[in-house]
Amino acid sequence: MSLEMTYREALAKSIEEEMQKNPEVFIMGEDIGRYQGTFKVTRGFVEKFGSRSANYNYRILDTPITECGFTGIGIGAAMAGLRPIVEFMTMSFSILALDQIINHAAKVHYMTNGEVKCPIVFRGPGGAAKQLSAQHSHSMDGWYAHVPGLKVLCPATVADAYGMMKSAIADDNPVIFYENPGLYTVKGEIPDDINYTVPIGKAQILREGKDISLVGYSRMTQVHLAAAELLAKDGIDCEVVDVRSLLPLDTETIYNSVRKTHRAVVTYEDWRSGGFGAEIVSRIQEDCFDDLDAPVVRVGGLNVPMPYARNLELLCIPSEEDVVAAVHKIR
Amino acid sequence: MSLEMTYREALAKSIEEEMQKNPEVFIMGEDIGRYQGTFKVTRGFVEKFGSRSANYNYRILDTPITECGFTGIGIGAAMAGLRPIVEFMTMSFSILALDQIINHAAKVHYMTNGEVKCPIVFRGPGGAAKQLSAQHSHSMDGWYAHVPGLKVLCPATVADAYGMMKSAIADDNPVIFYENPGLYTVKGEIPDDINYTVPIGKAQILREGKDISLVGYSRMTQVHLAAAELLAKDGIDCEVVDVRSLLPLDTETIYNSVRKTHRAVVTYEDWRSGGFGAEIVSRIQEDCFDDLDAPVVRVGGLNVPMPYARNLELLCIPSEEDVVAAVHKIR
Amino acid sequence: MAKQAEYKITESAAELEEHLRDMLFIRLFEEKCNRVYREGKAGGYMHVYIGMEALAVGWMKAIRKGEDYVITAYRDHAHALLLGTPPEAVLGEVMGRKCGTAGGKGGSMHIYDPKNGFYGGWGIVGGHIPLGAGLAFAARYRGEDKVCINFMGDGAANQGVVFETLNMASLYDLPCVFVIENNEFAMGTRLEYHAADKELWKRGLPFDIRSERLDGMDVIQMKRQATEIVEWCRKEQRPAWIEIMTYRYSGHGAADNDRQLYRTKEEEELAWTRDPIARLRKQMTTLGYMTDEKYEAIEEELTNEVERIYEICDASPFPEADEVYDNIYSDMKPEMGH
Amino acid sequence: MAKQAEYKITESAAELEEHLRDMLFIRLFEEKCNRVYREGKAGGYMHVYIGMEALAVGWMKAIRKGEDYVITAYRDHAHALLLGTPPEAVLGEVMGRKCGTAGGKGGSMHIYDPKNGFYGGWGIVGGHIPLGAGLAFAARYRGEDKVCINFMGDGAANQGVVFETLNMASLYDLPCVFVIENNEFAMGTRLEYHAADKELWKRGLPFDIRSERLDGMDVIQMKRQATEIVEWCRKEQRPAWIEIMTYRYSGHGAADNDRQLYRTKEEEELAWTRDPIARLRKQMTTLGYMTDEKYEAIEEELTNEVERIYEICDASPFPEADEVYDNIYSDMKPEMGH
Ligand SMILES: Cc1ncc(C[n+]2csc(CCOP(=O)(O)OP(=O)(O)O)c2C)c(N)n1
Ligand SMILES: Cc1ncc(C[n+]2csc(CCOP(=O)(O)OP(=O)(O)O)c2C)c(N)n1
Ligand SMILES: [Mg+2]
Ligand SMILES: [Mg+2]
Repeated sequence: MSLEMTYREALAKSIEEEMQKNPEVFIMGEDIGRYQGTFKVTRGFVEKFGSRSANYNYRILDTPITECGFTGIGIGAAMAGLRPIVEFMTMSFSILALDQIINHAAKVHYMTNGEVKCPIVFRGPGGAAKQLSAQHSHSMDGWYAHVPGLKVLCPATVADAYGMMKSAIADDNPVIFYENPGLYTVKGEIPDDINYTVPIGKAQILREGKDISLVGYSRMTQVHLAAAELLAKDGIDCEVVDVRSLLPLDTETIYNSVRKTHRAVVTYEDWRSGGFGAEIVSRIQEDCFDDLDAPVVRVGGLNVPMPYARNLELLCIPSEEDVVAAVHKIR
Repeated sequence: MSLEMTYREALAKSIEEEMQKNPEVFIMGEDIGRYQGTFKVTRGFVEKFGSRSANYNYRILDTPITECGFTGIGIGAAMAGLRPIVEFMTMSFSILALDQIINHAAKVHYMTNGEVKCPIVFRGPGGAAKQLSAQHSHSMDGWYAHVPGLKVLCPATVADAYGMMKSAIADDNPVIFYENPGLYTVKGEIPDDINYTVPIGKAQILREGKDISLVGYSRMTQVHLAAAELLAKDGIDCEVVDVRSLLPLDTETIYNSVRKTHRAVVTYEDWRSGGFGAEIVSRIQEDCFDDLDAPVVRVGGLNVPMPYARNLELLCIPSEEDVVAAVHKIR
Repeated sequence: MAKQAEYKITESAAELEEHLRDMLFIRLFEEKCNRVYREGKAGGYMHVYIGMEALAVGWMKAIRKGEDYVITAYRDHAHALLLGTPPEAVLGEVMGRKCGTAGGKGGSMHIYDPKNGFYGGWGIVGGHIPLGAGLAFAARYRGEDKVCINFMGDGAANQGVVFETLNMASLYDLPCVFVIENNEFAMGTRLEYHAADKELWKRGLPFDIRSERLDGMDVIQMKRQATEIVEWCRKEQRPAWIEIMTYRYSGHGAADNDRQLYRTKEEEELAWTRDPIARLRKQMTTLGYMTDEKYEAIEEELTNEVERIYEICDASPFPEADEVYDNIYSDMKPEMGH
Repeated sequence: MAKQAEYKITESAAELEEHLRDMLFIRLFEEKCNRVYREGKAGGYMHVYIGMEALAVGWMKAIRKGEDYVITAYRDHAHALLLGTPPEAVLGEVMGRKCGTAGGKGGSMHIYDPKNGFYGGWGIVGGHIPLGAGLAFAARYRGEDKVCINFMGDGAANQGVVFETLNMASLYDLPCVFVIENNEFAMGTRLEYHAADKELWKRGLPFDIRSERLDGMDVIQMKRQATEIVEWCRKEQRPAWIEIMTYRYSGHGAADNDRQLYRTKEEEELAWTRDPIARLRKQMTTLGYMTDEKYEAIEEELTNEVERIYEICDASPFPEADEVYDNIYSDMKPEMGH
């Protein structure tokens, strides 16, 4: 049995179910309560989980615009064993909370030599939405995936949004849960099983192919699927590797694909230079050197602050055509 | 004519000379005045540039411990045309100011379509010093080098510390000037020329060799020089490429070396996974694929929060031996 | 709420008419922006100033235009217009066109006009506050006679960097006026839910900073009080922290189309009784400076003016593809390509 | 400076002796740490509590040990010792040994002992303040009867996140006592050069938080006042913001060996007249609870105790190489190797 819904709905359902199951799970963030969330993931939550006189009941905690402070409060609560979900209105704003995330959440387990756990999920839309311009369009996935102590999840499908959120909430470590705003309205199916989880650290093959591996995550996986369709018309049979989890990174699945196809394109929305795709490329070329018939080619976002005008914005974000062009470079 | 001095002294001399030349250059940071700076780069500055009654004269500005705020004040001053040098007591603390640096300094020129310049230098020790443990040992070079709008300089030699600081202060864009604490006591020579500059965006070959290219920056270049000595005894002739500037990145010099040696090791102190070395590797393998006789091998810091105990700390930081081992993997 | 003061109007009819025209122009301009957005000719996040006009008009008349520094967040059209930025450059930017202040690359949230003293136009809530102090620092450093007016919202007044900046503005004696545009809401969050004490003006006190709360719905008083504070700041070379009570009649941004989530229709109606434009119109009418006919004529004139501006913008092209790499650096381009 | 209060001592001789022993033990322990550092057996940044003993002793006696939460920055040895962390685990950590609280991986700045309610031990100035509020939040969320004592330095009290946290602590009614250990210096920066108004206690007022300044050089008063505040906080479920005036006799950290850069010898000598240990000793002597012989005997006993602890630590091995990957995650290791 399965249910059809959007990525947004799958997230909401997953979070709500986990909150129903476990009273120690709660969600906090700016305008997530009365206002229902800027991207409306928490629509209806206040009605379901009750409210407190002045502020909402703590299970749905509206916060002031103080990312650093409320993130720290979430982390402290997690150190005491609660399981907070911290929503960033956009991941761009998590920059203000970076010190809390990478210096406190990610390190407390190490610095206490394992005595304090920090089971917390940081989630929100990351990357470009539509014309939000230079300060609101950051991809933060690569930065987070660089930090030992964090886990970083970037689901591309509706089922994964549902199942990986459950895994993230169940995890005893800080998890970055990355939702590209372009995915919220994507439709798909989820299993009708409130205990459904997707294991953290496993990539998946979303389309098998023999000619080239398209390696990506989050919305770029959807772009890869579309590019694969286009390329199929040219007779190029693409294998679409959905990385899903950047940290830990399932290199085995990636390598197995490359060992089969001997060619790879790695795509990410973040600025091309220094983005996490570079890490994936480095590992492939280091560990699969003799399997490669061509260099691994990257497709990344243009190295520019995101411009406002829609025509320029579209230029900046990797598209199917960019992927097709990259494939043609090496095939 | 040349003068011998330490890296620290070369920095101090460079900054002082530029402050003497141009009254619009000033320096700000925590404890840089009366206390002379934690790493003593600004020793004696207060005496030279005078003092104000309560706080120091604005040319030497002691700030409260509010990295985000004082960095923003520096950026605002730069927007008005002053040329601030912002010292971070360690680059680790610049994490608290990241929003100011990457969202404000790095973008104002773009968002104003060129009308506002932001001539500012952010400097300080980055990477591990000695047993400063998990929260004080961050390498931030890769994160900054990922951000369009910034320039990122990582001088490895005394002459470069001197000349690149002058270039950084003269630059009309925000510049990250990265000083590894392990370099401060390194000795070397600088030209006796107060107008000496080192162009931004040019790598250099510090040792010519034909067998393998050792590509690195900052203190890792010194590690490469030492490793090259060791390897010479084994009959392996290393070329040491000192990248110096991560953004802009002089790929030509790197590629030319790799095209000659056909092999490369890329070393950086930052956490190996997702560090900037991955970008260098990705570019080499993409653009020099046919020149490579072996995969490009990386040597990076261990992917762990920096431990306190000295024996563990030393394990984490790439050493000559690690570089030698990496070379032996592919040679 | 600051209670409405009794006072004698000494301003000339011409001056009052200018206030009225400025406010009305902003109102009409912003209404047009909302329409343009609904028609899909603007995108992203766009925030209008409807209801708050008296505030910006009062302050912008209190400063030395083109000399003093002004900086604000993303709700920035009014400040630019009042400082003398050509309206077609503002609307052009909102529409992402070449004729915009940033050639279409900035958008509504990022309007700048440094030649007229306007330093933006910033999207990170609270992020520009230290920048404004930095502008004031530069003035002080150089011994110039400039002040900086540093606007922020009530929600922004919670951000930590604001307090850090207050401390340093006081320590370094910066000529900076921090102006809180307290419109009672931070997006969908009412003041009392985001601020532990609703009297935000008190937050300057522990930093030994002149701190006040004023009414921002009365343009005459606003201008008088702003003038006094700006000149005090210029003379004393000290910061001030001023909370101004106002209200935003529209949604938070053009994308906020369910205001009932966080406030009632009744509340909005009540707030409309404080409309700064209606208030000045009434004051002028009482004094015999304004008639209905005259008001309607002005309104028509300005409406036509806004339409004319819109036509200019709509005829302006979008930026060219290769401009995407321009002006990231002053002297080079970044690594290009995907 | 809070002036020294007159009061009648009602505490028993035994209780006072315990205060004295606690303070003296910290003093001797910290002096040993300084020697250990100078001998190269500890490294990095290490900060001792000499001069501030009455503060931590007073507060740690005011709480329910093992139930209430305690959190502080890097100047953390005293808090741990008073909460019941074995001294050899504290010194062992300072020396980077296996017997340390974090097996040598944390160091002096990162002492933790959650079983005794101690949550660190943090190196980013101001960074732990919201964490402490989060611990209090958890207590409140679960309806537990716990409070959190959230210590910070005077320099830390400028960090923006502290103000953000105060606002939320008040908004959410968190049982959290913020305690400023105002030792008059942030590293080499004197209070008046880093704080626009030296009365830091005022900073809680605009958030509708109980705010006070107290003397931290008098252990008897400190304990009484702390007890009252902690119980108020527990009962009212409201935060408090308490500034405690103290002084650090030593350098900022063991690496700070030129205090003359920022203060005079005379100033230090004057401060020594306020020494909390000498003060209590005098009070006890006046009451007939203490003699010189007895004091010296206690001192010798504790000195020997510290030496014994040191021997244990010095015999403890450094952590093993493969431990470097342990406990980064609760359930996996990171990508390994260089
Ligand atoms: C750091 C940050 N967090 C969140 C946002 C999203 N956001 C934009 S405006 C806004 C509300 C700000 O309210 P206020 O400061 O009162 O200004 P107003 O919009 O009322 O003028 C929010 C939450 C942002 N832009 N930046
Ligand atoms: C964010 C950050 N900035 C700077 C430092 C360096 N630093 C460590 S302690 C310190 C002084 C703190 O003074 P205070 O808060 O008064 O505490 P005290 O040391 O006096 O106990 C500084 C500047 C740091 N650790 N973290
Ligand atoms: Mg508001
Ligand atoms: Mg202090």
